[in-house]
Amino acid sequence: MLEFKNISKEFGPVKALSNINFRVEKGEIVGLVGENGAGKSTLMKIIFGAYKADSGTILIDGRQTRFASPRDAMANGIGMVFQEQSLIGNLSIMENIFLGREHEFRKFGLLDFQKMESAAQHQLSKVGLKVDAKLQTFDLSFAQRQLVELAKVLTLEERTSRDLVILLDEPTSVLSEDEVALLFNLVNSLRSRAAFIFVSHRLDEVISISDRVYVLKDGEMVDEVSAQDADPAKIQSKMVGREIESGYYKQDEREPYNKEQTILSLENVSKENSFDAISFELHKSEVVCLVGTEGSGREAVLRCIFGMSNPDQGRITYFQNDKIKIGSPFEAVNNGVGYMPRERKIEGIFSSMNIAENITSSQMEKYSRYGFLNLTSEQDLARDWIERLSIKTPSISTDCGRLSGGNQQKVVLAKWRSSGAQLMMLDHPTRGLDIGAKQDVYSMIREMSASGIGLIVVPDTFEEAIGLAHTIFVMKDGACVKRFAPDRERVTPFDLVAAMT
Amino acid sequence: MPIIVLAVLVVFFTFLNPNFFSMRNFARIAIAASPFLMVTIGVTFIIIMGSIDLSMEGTVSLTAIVFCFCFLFFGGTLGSGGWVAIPLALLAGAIYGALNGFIHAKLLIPSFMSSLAMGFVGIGAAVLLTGGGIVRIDDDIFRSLLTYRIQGFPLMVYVAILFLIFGIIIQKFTVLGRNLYAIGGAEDLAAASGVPVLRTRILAFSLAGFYYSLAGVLQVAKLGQAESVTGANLMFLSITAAVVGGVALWGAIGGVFNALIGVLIVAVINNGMVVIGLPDYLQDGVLGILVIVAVILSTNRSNIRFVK
Amino acid sequence: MKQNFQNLLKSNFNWVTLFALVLFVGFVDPNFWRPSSMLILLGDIVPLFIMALGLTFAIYIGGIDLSAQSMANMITVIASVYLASLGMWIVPACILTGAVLGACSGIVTTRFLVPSFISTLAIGMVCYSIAQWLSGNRALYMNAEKRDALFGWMLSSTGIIPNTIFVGAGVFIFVLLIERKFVLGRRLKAVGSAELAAAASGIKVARVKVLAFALSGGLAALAGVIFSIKLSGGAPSIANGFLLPAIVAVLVGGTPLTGGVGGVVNTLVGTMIVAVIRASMLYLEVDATHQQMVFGLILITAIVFTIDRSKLTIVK
Amino acid sequence: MSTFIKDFIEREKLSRRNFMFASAAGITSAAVVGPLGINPALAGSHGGWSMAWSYRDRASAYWNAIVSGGEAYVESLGMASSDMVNLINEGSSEKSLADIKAFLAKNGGKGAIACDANDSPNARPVVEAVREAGGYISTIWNKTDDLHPWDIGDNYVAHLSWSGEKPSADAARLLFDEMGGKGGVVHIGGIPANIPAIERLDGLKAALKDYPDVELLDVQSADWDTTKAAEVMSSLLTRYGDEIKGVHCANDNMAYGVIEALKAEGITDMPITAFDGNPEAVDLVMKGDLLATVFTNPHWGGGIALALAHQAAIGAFKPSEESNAHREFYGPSILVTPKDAAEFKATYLDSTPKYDWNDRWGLSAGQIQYK
Repeated sequence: MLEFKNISKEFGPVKALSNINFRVEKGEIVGLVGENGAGKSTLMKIIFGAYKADSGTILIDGRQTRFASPRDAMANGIGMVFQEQSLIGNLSIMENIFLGREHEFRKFGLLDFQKMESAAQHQLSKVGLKVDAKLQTFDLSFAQRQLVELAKVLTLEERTSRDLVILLDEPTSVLSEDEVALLFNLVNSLRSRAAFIFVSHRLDEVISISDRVYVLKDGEMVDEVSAQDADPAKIQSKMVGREIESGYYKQDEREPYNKEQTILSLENVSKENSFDAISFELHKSEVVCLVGTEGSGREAVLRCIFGMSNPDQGRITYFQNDKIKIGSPFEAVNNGVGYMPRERKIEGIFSSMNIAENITSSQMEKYSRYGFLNLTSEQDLARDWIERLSIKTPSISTDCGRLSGGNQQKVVLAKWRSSGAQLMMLDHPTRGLDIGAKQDVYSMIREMSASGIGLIVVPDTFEEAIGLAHTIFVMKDGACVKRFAPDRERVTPFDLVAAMT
Repeated sequence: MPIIVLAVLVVFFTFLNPNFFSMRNFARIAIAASPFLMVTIGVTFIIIMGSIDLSMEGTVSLTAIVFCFCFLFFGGTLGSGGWVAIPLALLAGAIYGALNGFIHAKLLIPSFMSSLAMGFVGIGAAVLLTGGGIVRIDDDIFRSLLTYRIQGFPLMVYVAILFLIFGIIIQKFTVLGRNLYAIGGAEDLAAASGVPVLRTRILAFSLAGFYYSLAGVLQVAKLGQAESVTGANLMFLSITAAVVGGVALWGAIGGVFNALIGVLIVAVINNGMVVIGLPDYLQDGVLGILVIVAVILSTNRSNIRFVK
Repeated sequence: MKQNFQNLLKSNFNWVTLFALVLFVGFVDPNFWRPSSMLILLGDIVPLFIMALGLTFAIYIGGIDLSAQSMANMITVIASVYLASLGMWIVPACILTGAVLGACSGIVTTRFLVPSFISTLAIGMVCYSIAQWLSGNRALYMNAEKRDALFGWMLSSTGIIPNTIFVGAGVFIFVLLIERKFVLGRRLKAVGSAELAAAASGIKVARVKVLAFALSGGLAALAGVIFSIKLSGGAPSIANGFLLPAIVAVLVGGTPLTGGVGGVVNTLVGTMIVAVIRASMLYLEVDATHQQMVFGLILITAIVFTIDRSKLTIVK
Repeated sequence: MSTFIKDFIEREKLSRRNFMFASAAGITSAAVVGPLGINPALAGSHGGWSMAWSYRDRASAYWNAIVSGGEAYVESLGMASSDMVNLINEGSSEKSLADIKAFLAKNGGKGAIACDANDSPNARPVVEAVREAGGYISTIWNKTDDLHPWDIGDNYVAHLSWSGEKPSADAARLLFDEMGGKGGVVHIGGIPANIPAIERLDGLKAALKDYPDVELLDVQSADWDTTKAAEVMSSLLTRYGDEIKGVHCANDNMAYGVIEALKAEGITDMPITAFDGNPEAVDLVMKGDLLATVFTNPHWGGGIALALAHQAAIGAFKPSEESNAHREFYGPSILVTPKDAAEFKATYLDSTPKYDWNDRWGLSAGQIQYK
């Protein structure tokens, strides 16, 4: 019913898409996979009418059409569920659901809120979400927001006679395993109402839910397979263009950690309404993963350790030294504690600064004398790390805003490693990275642990946790409910989910 | 919270000079506040959207003069068709605002700069029209806006209240108002949800221009004259008032009602300082300090991570 | 090649605009091209330039400093009053005063989360009051001998070059060093481009911001001192008309209000653009009643050409 | 009691005589003009000197009148009024100085300039700049007391000012008499640091000495601004209520605001005096809304200031040979009261008198006195 023929799109010299053929049948769920920069987002933007294709045709039920704007695409039954918090926090659920279409609730030019509310409730019922439509959206959990997103898109049913096609862009990236399961059931149950285009990095998920999978690489459609005879390994190699070696998480490089030297110990650390009585120890070269649902308090713990917020009770001891007291990031950094925040774009990277400037941002004292920067040594440092982590950048003076997510992440890691942090905290380090970049991150984690650094990781997936960690702590409602030791026992995602729920 | 600040101020001034707490004085404050309120409401819409508008001084002067000229052209009295001048002036304001918004949104110039420049243009046009002279309006019927009182308050105050309510309605119950908050909250998402950002922005600036022209007309009603400096000193004062009232400069927080409170706070301070006999060389400083205090007290800083 | 050239052009649009203006004005009246008139133009713009440099730092970290003008006003008064007693020390004294008051706005902004738009405006009002009080609301004039003895050199010129230009150049080089070579400059950039990231890298954001406003205040004060020396006097309102041109200079130069981009070099260009536009009124013989309007229109055009909008995703 | 009435009458005479004096000065000069309106020697020639007027802005009738004078002079030379360059400083001393320098640079120093330096300290650098460039300048209103044309040399031709004090005192007396010699009065002042603002307040204070029963309740500055004046006035009403029996304003624009503020309270009989003698103000005087305003003949001032600079430039006279009384002098000021408003309007506003710009000091009201 919706078909794209020979779609091409160029940005200046860059060929983003060339001769893409793509089709979706009624009630079908189509997967779209590909590394970052493969052209997924460009293709989606074209489907959704945010971009116009340079060449090629769009057919709906065989008739040729063109989308001038997202509005236009919506009118043709195409909706999109955006990745992460794409709801406006300070607006209520119903306002978000009907954003841009309030005029449908005009009575004598004024808005009829009762009408809007009931309509919103109706939409929410479609996705089985039982919340008050008047709630502000930042009071919702990530999973709930996702559902509101979906409900919002489903309003298209009432708006257009056309059959719906719904794009799901990385819908699971902010969801924990169990929430993902719920979402998938929902999507399946909605087949009758709409066809779905499911875009994700998580191959396993894509395969498990889709009927067909399109594989995109460097702007070209390199493969199209039906889900039943889809082989993850093959698809991955197609995506990456090379064979993915076994030991994806570099388990084989996991070395035993040093049980004698603790570099961090928490004793009954609590913080009002985010977590309480957390106690654990982190040893030299140990990798500790904190797993749990959103809001289970993992980020809060990291921020406390890093001094961004101060615990109400309990004590944190750094490097077995009672003298070290950390009440601010400044002190943390000076004592060799590093932190890689989740929101890379706003908390991790300085987009308008180049690589060298980013790397030295946490250690300027080292690269300056009497307040004067030593620019040459800074440059050398940058070159060194660009080489060591094979950071892909046009030039050394390129603003990091122009780098790909993976390379940005590498820059942040370079910052902490070069500053000689002995305790590293990584919050979703592989969030939104493609397979290649993920592997690089994993190997960097290995190297760090090998070099004696202790790491606390909040992983993206259970597999990641199991593959990376020496020790896993499962957190639930702000409490540490269970401890696993994947380096000694066999742990499955199921065990973790069981512990969480 | 801002309301408490206002209350405290009133009590404070009354304590120092009981005359302050009198119907007549409130009427005086109201008169001073009426045009000022219109401007502040106008700019509030823009601030909600996360932008800023610095064109008010030019727009007010220009529209005030346009109003006077039209008024005189159509006979110089309300009776003899001078009333036509009112819609004309308001229209002029709306158009000028739209132009301002167009330059900002269409040419992609940050509103701070575009509106600043448009302010210069407005004042310039005002000078051009008047040649620097003063245009007086002596029509008693029109001036009754100032001279005729109901319940101790002149008509113009009620006009201001009327358009205050109008503003609240726009903010709360119209698509435009809704979209302002959406854009202020997260413009890219609003756009992705099919909010016509460009149109909304231009509309918002046009609305602001409309309110500025109202201020222009009220200024004439208040002073019986218009000149190229009729709008002077309104720029920083109105934005300050909005923030004091609890409108956040980073957008999407606060609204028309906050503008009202802010305007009252500033107007009360200005009036009060004279009423309690503060030497005039101290007045600016005191105003400054009170503004800081008021803002500190009236902004809810619980969910602000940083402020610029 | 072509690509590179376009990029080059894009990143230097402010220069292009400047030269276009200069060429145009000079084309209408060749007198404008005379080195002497150019230099005079530059010499006169120095106080404004220095104030703009200060503002650059405030804007660079994503804030704004509206107190600069009142600051300069107050300083002209202080300088006139205390020149006799303090002599040469008046300069550091004034700069210090400015820096301290600037820091105050910074503290109000960072500690109490009052937007700098408001905090600086308010501090400015305070400065104005101090000026009025200190001057007894009179226009003051300096002790002439002292002024000529200490600062006479500044008013004369070497060859055809007004000495104020050297002063301006000196200050410019100094702030350029701060921006490019000092740790502080780097921290300012970090805070300007991503405040939270800066915090996460252990930068004391609050302190950096306070310093930025202190710098802004100090330079505004310096501008005030130079101005009052030039006028050999001071008054609580004498520096009026500095603020908006200064802000315009920074913005037209290409330092966006979003912070983190641009810098003092842009401000140099921006100030010259403003100077040229202002002078053009005279050289193009714009009718008196048209001048302000024309100024606004030229300004809009200049902005359209100057600012590099390729980087801006959302324009607020 | 009787004594009071006696010296009341005395003063009445006095002030009237003063008034006749002043106006006489003005009118005679107007009469003088006739044939020698234009000096044939100068006709059509500006002697290679460009002329400019540097002033605050076009936003007030006062400055327009000043400019009209300057243009009248330029026309008297057989040139187009547009040949006079307008240097508008928008209240920025910095711009005023920059513009003047640019103007001189443009004309290679051959510039004759009349200028209000906008803020008195600004006068020195301005005249110094002019001297350096070899141009000629005469200033009005704002200059510091330590700066004198004769110290600078021929290039600083003259400084023209209007004794704010005496006329303002006359106005005040008129006001107090209207108030019946007793009760409270408030003063609405201009930008406090401006010389005129200071002098006009001093005038009021001087007059107060003769009126023991009149009390100066309050002095508030309204920065020459109509709107602010209205707000200040209404606030003062709250503070003093009926105690206020009269208002003394430092200029017309603020008086407009005061009148409106009072009108809003239904007060229409409050005696108010103002300064500048703008057309609107004179109309108000005729209507009785305004008790009096002081006319400083800006048209003549604007013309003569430029004339002096230009004539010195072309060598029509040598400043250094003139007495100090000719280098620093007061312009005429006429108290406009309801009695003579109509006559005044006819002479000065409806038809601008033609002045003989070669009669350089014809309307001078004497050398400037410093305290």
